[in-house]
Amino acid sequence: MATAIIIIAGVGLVAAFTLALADRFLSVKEDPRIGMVTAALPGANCGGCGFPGCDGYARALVAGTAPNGACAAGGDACARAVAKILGVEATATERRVALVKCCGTRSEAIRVGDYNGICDCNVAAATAGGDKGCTYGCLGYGACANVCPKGAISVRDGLAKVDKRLCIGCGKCVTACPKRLIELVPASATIHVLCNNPDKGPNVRKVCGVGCMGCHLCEKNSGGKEAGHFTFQGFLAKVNYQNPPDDAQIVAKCPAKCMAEDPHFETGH
Amino acid sequence: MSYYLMIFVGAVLVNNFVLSRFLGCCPFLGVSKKLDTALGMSGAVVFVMTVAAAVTWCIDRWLLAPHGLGYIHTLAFILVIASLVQFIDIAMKKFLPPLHAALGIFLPLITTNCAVLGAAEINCKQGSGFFESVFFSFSAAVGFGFALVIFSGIREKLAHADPPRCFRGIAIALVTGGLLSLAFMGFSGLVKLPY
Amino acid sequence: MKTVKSPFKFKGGVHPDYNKELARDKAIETMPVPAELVVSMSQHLGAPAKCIVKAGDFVTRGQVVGEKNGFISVLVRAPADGKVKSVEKRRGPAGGMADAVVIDTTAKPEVPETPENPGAGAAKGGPILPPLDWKTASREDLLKRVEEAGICGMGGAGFPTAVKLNPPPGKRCEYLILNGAECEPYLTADFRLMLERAPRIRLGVEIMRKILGMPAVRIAVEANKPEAIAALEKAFEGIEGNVEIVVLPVLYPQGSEKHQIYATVGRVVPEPPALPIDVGCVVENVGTVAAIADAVELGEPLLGRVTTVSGDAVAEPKNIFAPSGTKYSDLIAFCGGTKEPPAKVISGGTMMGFAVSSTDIPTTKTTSGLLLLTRKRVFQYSSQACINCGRCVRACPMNLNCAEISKAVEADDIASAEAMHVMTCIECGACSFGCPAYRTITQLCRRAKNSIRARMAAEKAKAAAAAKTPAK
Amino acid sequence: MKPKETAEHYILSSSPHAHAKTGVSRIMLDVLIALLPTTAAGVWFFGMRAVFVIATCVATCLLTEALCRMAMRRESTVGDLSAVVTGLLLALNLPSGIPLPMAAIGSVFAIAVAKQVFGGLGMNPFNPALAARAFMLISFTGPMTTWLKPVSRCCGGTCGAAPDAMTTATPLAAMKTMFAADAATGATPHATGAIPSFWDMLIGNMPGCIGEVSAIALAIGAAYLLWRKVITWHIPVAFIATVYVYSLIAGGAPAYAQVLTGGVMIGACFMATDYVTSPTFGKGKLVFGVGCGLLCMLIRQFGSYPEGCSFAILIMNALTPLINRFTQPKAFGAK
Repeated sequence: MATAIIIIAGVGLVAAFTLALADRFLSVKEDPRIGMVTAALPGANCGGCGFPGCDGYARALVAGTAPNGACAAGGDACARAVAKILGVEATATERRVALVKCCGTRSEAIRVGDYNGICDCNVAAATAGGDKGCTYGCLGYGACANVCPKGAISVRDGLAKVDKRLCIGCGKCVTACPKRLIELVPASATIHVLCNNPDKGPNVRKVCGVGCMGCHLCEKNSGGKEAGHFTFQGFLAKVNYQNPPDDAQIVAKCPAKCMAEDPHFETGH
Repeated sequence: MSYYLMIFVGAVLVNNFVLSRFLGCCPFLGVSKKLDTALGMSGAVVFVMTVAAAVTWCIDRWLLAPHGLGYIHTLAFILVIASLVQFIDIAMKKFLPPLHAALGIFLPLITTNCAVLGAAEINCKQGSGFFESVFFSFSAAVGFGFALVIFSGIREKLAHADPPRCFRGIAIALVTGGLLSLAFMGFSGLVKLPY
Repeated sequence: MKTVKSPFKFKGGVHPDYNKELARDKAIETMPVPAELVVSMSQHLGAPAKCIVKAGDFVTRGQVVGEKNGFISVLVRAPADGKVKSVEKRRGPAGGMADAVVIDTTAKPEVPETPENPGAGAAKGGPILPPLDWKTASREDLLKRVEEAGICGMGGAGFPTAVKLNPPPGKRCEYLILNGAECEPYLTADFRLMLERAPRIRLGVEIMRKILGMPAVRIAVEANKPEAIAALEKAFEGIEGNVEIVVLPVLYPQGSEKHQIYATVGRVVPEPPALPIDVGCVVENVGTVAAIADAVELGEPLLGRVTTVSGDAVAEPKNIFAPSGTKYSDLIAFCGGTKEPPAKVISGGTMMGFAVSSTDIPTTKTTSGLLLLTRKRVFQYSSQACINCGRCVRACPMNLNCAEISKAVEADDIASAEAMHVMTCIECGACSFGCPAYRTITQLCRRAKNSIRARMAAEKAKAAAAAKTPAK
Repeated sequence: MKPKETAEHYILSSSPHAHAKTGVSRIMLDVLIALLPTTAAGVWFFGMRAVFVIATCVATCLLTEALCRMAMRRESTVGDLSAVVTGLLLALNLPSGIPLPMAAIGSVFAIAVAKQVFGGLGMNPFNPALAARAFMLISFTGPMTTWLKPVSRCCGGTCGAAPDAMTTATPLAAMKTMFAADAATGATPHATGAIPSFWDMLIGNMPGCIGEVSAIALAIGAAYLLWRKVITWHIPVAFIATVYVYSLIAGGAPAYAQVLTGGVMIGACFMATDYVTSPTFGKGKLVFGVGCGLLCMLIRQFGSYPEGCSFAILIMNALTPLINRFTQPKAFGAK
């Protein structure tokens, strides 16, 4: 019995000693801050910062080649934590979420054909421009939902919808959309124009029942041009997110019904 | 020569460590998603198992057996293998950085690979000689790698499959592993050896 | 000059129903100018032309309405006299939106020709560009004429011909290959052209040879067009130099540039971004060659082309010479309308053409055909699982592992699709054609290519931005 | 509200717009047609008993397929006939004396465990019929290796007659011992009666599984599949040639006997050529065929099972993804 204990203990000691020596003399130096920063990041590996995963961003942060605050998922808290580790000032970031700027559901937007192919917006868009009459509108084949690392986008009634609570603002959907109709907007903004068609009113009406006609009523109702809540591109109203409107009345007064108050969709996760 | 060939065939095909002895299932399921990682893991296992067999043989023969302590060899082997893997990890990082980059992430996983311990145990039980032990462990590791590589090929294919929701992931991998084991039963009796 | 059988056979290929008998015996008819023309600025590959007219302007036949906008670009001329109704974004056959000049050809000029509005007067008759004598004209003059005439490849892709005929320094054209394969089902436009205008093609070949520095010429024609081969043999009789008519076996996609090069001279074009000129070859469609002859000898720029209107829904299939910008509905009306309601309208052939959502779309310089198919000719794609039968990989002329690529793309694994060389896919459709599971293999390849291209463009933009802002 | 549509409303799809119009069900139908001769031969030699086994397997497979798809809430795939093919192939690989409940259990295993849990046709890494056979061989070793003698036709046996209840050893078991006893006895194996005559082996008058006995019927089926371009020559030729060459080298029973007995013919022509579980490319198919042949003969010579054909194919099924990976041809123009 005693021999057994002695031998096991001896083997253990020798092993421990060897490992300790190895750690002391053979170890390879690595900046300890990399591990600390990685721990401070959310660990979603969404790639929204442009680096391969959180570890990659952490290495770049420590190396000083990346700006702090690029992590939309972690938000302010994360940026502050990272700044504390790195000893630099944090730049404030407002949480941003994706917004699909189209409200042409199956019952409102005109379909010009029967699409028969793979469920992917990019391919559908390359097939005669897609089956939607409006060439600017959401095709509803979920290219954005496919790339969303958080599963925050789902397609309902032929339209992609974003779950605001799940969205981390990584912006992958923005580049995935062949129609470029997804925009990152401040999470605090509540009033949005859900149309992306800059054509003249009659042309928009031809293809969609809820398209923006550029009537400027929203601008008038929100205090006129001076108030600066809206900008216009062609015949399309755009919310100025630097100075977003907050009067819900203008949504109700929109004759085209292309505006909405907080259209973000909640999947009930 | 033919004796060693028999050991090899026995350990790789007939009594495959994973598919027949069901040892080392954790890395078998864990590191088989991609062929590249499976190859890396196989390389690491072959390396560690061969070295571990040599070390444990020495411990058993010269430290435990003389004192009649055969009954604690499991305890001793776990200790030795765990430290050995750690040591190899550190040493490899220092002296062979490219090899460490390729195998490094798998080394900590091997610490708890029961296949390493299993090989040592079997050697111990068989009371085989040094070279025999080392060669058997090497063969067993090759068998482990063989199964792992085959399995990773199938799993790469399964990654594009569309099983029912409840079978996704590990569940379908286990079913596949079971079927693979079923297929390997065809080799039974191919070599008539205790191994 | 001699006629030879194709010495090289590429791997793969399929045999679709050709259905060429519908229109192969119909002589080319010239269509009267329709009341409205929609002249797209994007009729070619590369940057769309820059529109230089505005609504209300009067244009004359041959007047430049769109200027070349970049190196890989082609100018656009008005195909007929008329008044510009509007300049607006119009959907093209592939679905992309491009500026288009809508011309009302019934409007007579109201304003006299002024220095501010040149060419506002009615067509003066006579040639649009001064005719050139190709024998005495310099190479540069001929090249300039090809550019001025707005000629692009008329086989389908629409690559600017002037760019193709002017190889970059250090690269020499050893073979000029004329693509008369017309392997697409239904289409007979090139066949009729070879049959009826073979002497034009010979003239075009002589001009192109001069531009390219006297390369050897190979005229590739599929074996199912014996009349065309006979016509070409007659027209090319007595031509000096190394000229051969290569009779290709009937196999789709024999008309693919890379495969034609292989079938005629046995050279293999490497992976993209390599071009045929990298192996010393220039491939031009027979229609393009005839257009070059017209542009040089007659001073007639490329204003229209032969389009096959066919399919089982068309009352009378025809080969029509129509001005570029003719709406599909006008073409169909010229063919006597439809006898059955079409379920699918295709711009181009059935293997590589584009399904369109409306007949309001205009023809372009590359519209080789317009097919109207009834429901019984249309099949539905499905998302059934691949059964790994290997028909697609056997059919793939590029030797790709289509089955695995399609599965990878379905699982959003674009990286492994890229590793399987999906970028070399020529989208010929041979894989989808034979797939017993009716899978959308070609679409999936296209999807992978699109996202790889998008990623490459993003990387390039990133690199450019990084190069601009010096590292701190 | 009904979706709004324009007056002009066409089908929009990406090219190509033409199709060869050969569907999966047509291919499966071709396989069934090709299996007809050997099915008929099996019924001829093993009587009504064979009909019951075949009916049980096919019906159970179809039912399991339908139920699985229902449970998975996916569209039914009964119509693609793949379940019928699996059921028939499994039945043809069973001895005629197998108790019907066992045949049913095997069929459920084939469809549910070896196919549908992976997501259905096209996803399964192992041939369902073979996986089920291997499963049954291990689970019901006794009934699976009890062979009934074929009904003696020359004695006026009718189709309804019960098969000869006498159990017997297959030629395979006899041949296994011949590897060892090679050349020791001077007598030819036919003369000693250990294995049937060449003619009997060719037409199938010997004990064995229902569908594997008649080499001629199988060859007719394979020729049909080749003519219909359903299969390519690579796997059958490589498989059979390997078995033949191996047995020439290894000695023992005559090489043609190794080819004509057991599951080699049905395995090479119908089981190994299963699209889903065999390599895609010609070169890979050759490797696959040679591997099947080698493993089959290794198990026949050294293994504890008399027949290694199904195990050999199963193991090669497992290797198929790797074979595919390493036999991928070079893209046209790729370096």
